[in-house]
Amino acid sequence: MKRELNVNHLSRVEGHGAVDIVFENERLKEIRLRFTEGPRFFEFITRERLYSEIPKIVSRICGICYVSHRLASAFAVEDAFGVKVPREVELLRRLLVVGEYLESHALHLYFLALPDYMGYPGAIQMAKDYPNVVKRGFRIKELGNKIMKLLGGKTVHGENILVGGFASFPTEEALESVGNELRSIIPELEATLSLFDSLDYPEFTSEVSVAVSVDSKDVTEFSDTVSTSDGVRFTRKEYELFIREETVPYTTAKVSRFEEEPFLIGPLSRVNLHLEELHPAVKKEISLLKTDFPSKNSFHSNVARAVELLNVAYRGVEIVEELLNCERTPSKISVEPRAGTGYGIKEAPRGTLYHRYSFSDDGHCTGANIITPTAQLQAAIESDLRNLTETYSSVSDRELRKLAEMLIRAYDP
Amino acid sequence: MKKSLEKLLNKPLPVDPFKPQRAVITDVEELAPDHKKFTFAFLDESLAKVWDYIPGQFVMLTVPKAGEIPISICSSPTRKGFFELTVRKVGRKTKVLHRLKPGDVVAVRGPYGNGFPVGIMEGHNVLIIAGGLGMAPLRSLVWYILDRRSRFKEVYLLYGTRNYEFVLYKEELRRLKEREDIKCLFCLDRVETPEDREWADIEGLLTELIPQVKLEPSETYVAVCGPPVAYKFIGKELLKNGYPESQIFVSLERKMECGIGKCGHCQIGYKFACVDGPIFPLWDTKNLPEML
Amino acid sequence: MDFHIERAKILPKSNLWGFLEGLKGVAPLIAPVERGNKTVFSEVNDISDVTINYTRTVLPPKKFLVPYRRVRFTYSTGELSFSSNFKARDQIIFGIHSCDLHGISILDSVYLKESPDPRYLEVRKKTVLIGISCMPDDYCFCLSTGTAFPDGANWDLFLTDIGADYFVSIGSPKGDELIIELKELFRDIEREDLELYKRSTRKKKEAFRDKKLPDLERISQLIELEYESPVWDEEAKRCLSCGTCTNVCPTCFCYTSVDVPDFEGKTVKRVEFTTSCQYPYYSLVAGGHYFKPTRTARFRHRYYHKLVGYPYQIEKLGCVGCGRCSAECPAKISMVETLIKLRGADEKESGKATEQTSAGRSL
Amino acid sequence: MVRVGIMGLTGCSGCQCEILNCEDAIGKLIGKVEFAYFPLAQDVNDFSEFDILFVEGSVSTNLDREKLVKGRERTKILVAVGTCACYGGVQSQRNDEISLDEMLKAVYGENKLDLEVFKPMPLSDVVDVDYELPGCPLDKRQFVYTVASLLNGVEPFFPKIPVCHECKLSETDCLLLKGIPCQGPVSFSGCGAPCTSAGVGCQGCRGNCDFPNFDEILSIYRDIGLSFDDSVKFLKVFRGKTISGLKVGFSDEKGA
Repeated sequence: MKRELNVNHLSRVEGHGAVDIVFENERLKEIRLRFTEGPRFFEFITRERLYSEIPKIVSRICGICYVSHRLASAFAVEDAFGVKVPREVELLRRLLVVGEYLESHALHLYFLALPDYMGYPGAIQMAKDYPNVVKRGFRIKELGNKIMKLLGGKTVHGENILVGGFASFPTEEALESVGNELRSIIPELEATLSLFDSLDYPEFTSEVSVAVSVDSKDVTEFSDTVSTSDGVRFTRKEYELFIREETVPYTTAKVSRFEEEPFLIGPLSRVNLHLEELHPAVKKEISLLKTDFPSKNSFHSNVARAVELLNVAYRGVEIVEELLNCERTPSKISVEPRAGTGYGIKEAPRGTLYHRYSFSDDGHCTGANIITPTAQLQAAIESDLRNLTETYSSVSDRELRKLAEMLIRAYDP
Repeated sequence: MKKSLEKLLNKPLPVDPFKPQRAVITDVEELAPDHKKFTFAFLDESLAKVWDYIPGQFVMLTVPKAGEIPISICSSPTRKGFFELTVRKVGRKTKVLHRLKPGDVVAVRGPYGNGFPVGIMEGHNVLIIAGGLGMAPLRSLVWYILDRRSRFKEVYLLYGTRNYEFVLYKEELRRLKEREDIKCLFCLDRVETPEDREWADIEGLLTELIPQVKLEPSETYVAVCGPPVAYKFIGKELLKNGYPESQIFVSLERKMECGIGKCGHCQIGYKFACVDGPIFPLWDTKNLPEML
Repeated sequence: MDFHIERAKILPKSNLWGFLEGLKGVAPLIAPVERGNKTVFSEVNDISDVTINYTRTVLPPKKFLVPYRRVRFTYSTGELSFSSNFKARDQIIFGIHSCDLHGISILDSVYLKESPDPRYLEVRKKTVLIGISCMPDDYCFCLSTGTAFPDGANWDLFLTDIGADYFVSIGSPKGDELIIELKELFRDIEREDLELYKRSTRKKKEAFRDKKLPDLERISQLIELEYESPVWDEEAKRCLSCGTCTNVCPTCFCYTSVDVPDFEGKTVKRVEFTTSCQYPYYSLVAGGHYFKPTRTARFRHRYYHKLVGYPYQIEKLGCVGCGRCSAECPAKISMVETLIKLRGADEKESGKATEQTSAGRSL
Repeated sequence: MVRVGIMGLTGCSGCQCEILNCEDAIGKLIGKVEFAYFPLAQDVNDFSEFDILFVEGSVSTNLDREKLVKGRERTKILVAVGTCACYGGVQSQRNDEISLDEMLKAVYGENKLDLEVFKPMPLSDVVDVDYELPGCPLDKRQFVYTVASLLNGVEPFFPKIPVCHECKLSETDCLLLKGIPCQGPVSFSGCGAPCTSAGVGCQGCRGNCDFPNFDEILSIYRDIGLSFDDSVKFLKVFRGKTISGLKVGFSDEKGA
């Protein structure tokens, strides 16, 4: 006998997703995580476009993590043309990432994830009973937005982030004010961390064994290499050799595997891999948590996100300090196109992001490949869902459906 | 020059010309599809007693929440205590106005514009030519003249519109047609239904009615209001029939936003429709190329 | 010495900063400051930001008299009671060039002559205008428009650069009071100063000698008669209808007003925002008819209004020759070029005369 | 209570995020309106009936189309938010250049999808749209103003004036005069010109202003060294189908 459990419209996730859990004779037969988002052909529409247009176009892949797409594509173009940006540009890009994480993680934690654990359909409803909690979420988000607006030009899809740097730099006063606001938001982030640490997460152990992340001590730093929890290291040029993509008919996202296996990326993966490299103040906070890191419980992604929030704020303060003492450079260095291929990797809030572009000698794009975190997570989430269904085989369909949703949300696909 | 500037700056703060007065809707009448006539009374009774205007002038009507619109007054200043506006539902603000009911309060500034030169018209024949919604401001003139009938000589009213359904002020005009002291000639673009046949003197355009008017052109003032496209033809026909162009007055519709020559939207050539108009002698159309 | 002039004083250049500091003590000070490669009028906290030798600001000082977006009224939807919580503040605008002073005098006529706008009047009464002399660049044509020198009395003080000093003309009692307040910074005029002052007028006029200037004699009639000229189409073809020319113009005043209700539906703001005759919607009436349907019609309208409309309405040209519209036009359309083209072959001939006639008018 | 829905089709969710950034407005709206449907923010959603439905994203699959048609049937007012919903979005910039099959092949190879896929199109290609709030993302203030107006039974007013208006009034240097490609003169304002004030040319993300003069802007681009092809591609990024077939000599009769 065949039985199907479906969640046709996953809510409180960005984009459109659906899950089918298929049982046959009471045995789990198949799990399908479907992204039903219409295809947007980014690898195709970037073709024949001038290199300077690429970051702008691919920014539109995601409205929440646009900074990551813009930076990853800028890295790729700069790689192809052999451009090295000055320290000041790099620092501003890192500060931009601070803003992106504050916005994205706060949005996810307070508005998408938290209502599950507090028993509300959404944050709007939750605001009636817990106005201060929701306000705190808004406040963190607001600071993230402010940084992105200041450096990127707009809160969403800021056009100031270009190949070779920025069209213009912020003033020193503006940077100072960002530094002060970052300092003053730290108590709020500590409160966030203890709130998310205190929630009751379902018992769960993921069987996804490999964690992958860009080789840098934290998300605000950029790197050319990737490392995995089983000790493999590879460069951004080799990304497509290690992370293999395939198309499956039931989803518009492509499914990626590492050595034929699902793998974990994202906040939990990053915190697990780089626990020792966190800011000392954050490390101290972690030691006080009831959640133990490294953790194999995928629901702990939420705690990891809160850890990262606090960490980026501390890093942000450092970055601002360095920026204020940094040698003044032109905001954008000139870029000379040449034929070739470039690669860019970056830790987006949801996980590792990869862009590759090839160019003709006059700087027109001749080919592109973009591997998004969502695509790479698909196999891991499916594996976790299978695992979850088996762990919670005795609960009602309704509860199982709810647990599945919460699990998927923890990944913030 | 020096003196005049000093004078400008030394003026005391004037009564705010932008500040409207409240008025209540006392009656709403549906005249034709999308055409309604609203009757208003100022809430300030002392104002209601003294508020005066000239036929052809307009007011700036604040439709609450939607904004201000310029509307020609269609009642006659000879009748005090109320005023009427006929409005076609055509834009975002008039849509909201059409939802209002008796008892609702609006705000009004004005009257603005020059109005028809009724003083000069006195002692002469008057030929009134109305097309479509142009009947609204001219209704004001018609009643002004009829209420002071002895000051004017012969009066003609020519009125043309699409078909009977779109005729405004049906009953009123029917009664006018029976009067001896005004000659009414009506035309319709299309005569199809029995009502159309009963109403129309001819099937056709206003220009075809003009030759039927038995007035001495040099002794006649003409007031025209209708869709701008019609002016060219009506003007030509009037001139052909011998009416002097300095005695033909047309009323022009523009996008008035302030009513007092400050916002610029209603410029016609070098003139402002709101302060120099909206009534212009046909002679001006020669000098204001964008007039028609 | 019996030489004595009360209507003017001398401000040694070394005292200028003291003067600015003094002004700032009297009321909020607005002055030209550098921003990027441009100069803008801005409220100054630190007088060392003030720039004295600038050619033109992006926007004229008009923005401190008529803000580009302003709330005319707020009204309640229930009672329909209209209230304005607008309060004009005292302000001193320093460093206005002659063309812009003339621009303000034109705005004065527009706003105050008939149906005076009480809000403008209030602002204007509380504003002190201090002008400063300048030298022209390639876009300036104030000599043609007769606005190269500060005539009229809509300003309070005017500083003319005469070398080591500023020759400070006093235009109003308010200006006089400022001088008395800061009298230790000034000295009396001597005969030589007056000579230098007169020379400065000549110097500015000489600076125009090699520049292209339009002849504006009988310009109203010319524009009316050339209504059908192909020049309009030629120029308008390049026009982007972007509205820059009117937005930077010191005499443009058109606005649109919109009622903006709040969420509760309890109060409504009547917001006025600056607009431009170059935008198609400007002449669009409900029902969908454009009164200026073509780019040519809109383009020509600006010239028509400036050079025919203003003279009809306020007996002054609506152009003060500041050159902003040409300097800022993304399509590099030049008012001077258009006018020269319109005058056509006759231009060469009458161009010669320009110098004499304008000179006659300006002195 | 006024029933409001916020729905996303094929897009990046950026506009919905921007709506979530309107903290003040959402605070004020709670109690005035019921967010009956807002899957991005809540998991209890009712799609049965709306007074106002905001739709983000382009129509790219049969699921999008079905959802949109149903939404249209069930709402009094339908508002398209964002450039994808208004014009088709960045994903539609090459609609006129190439067939759907080629696009699918380029991205998915020979593999077939379960979904029926079309070339991305704006909502107005499928249903009647009452109001359009373009922008990538939409502008928060315009969203708030639109909601406030509609709640009061008044239509919002958006004259299609060019971005230069807001840019010049904020005293920003004209980028075209500095030789930086900018679409300000041909693009619909309302954003507050954040890009030009940061020194980046306007990218035209809000689509066309009234009667844009493409001939002249192309000739300016040529003067600053952009090839005709690159210029056209630059203009096409956000304009979707509203610009397809752009060639020299293209100009609107009325605005010409």
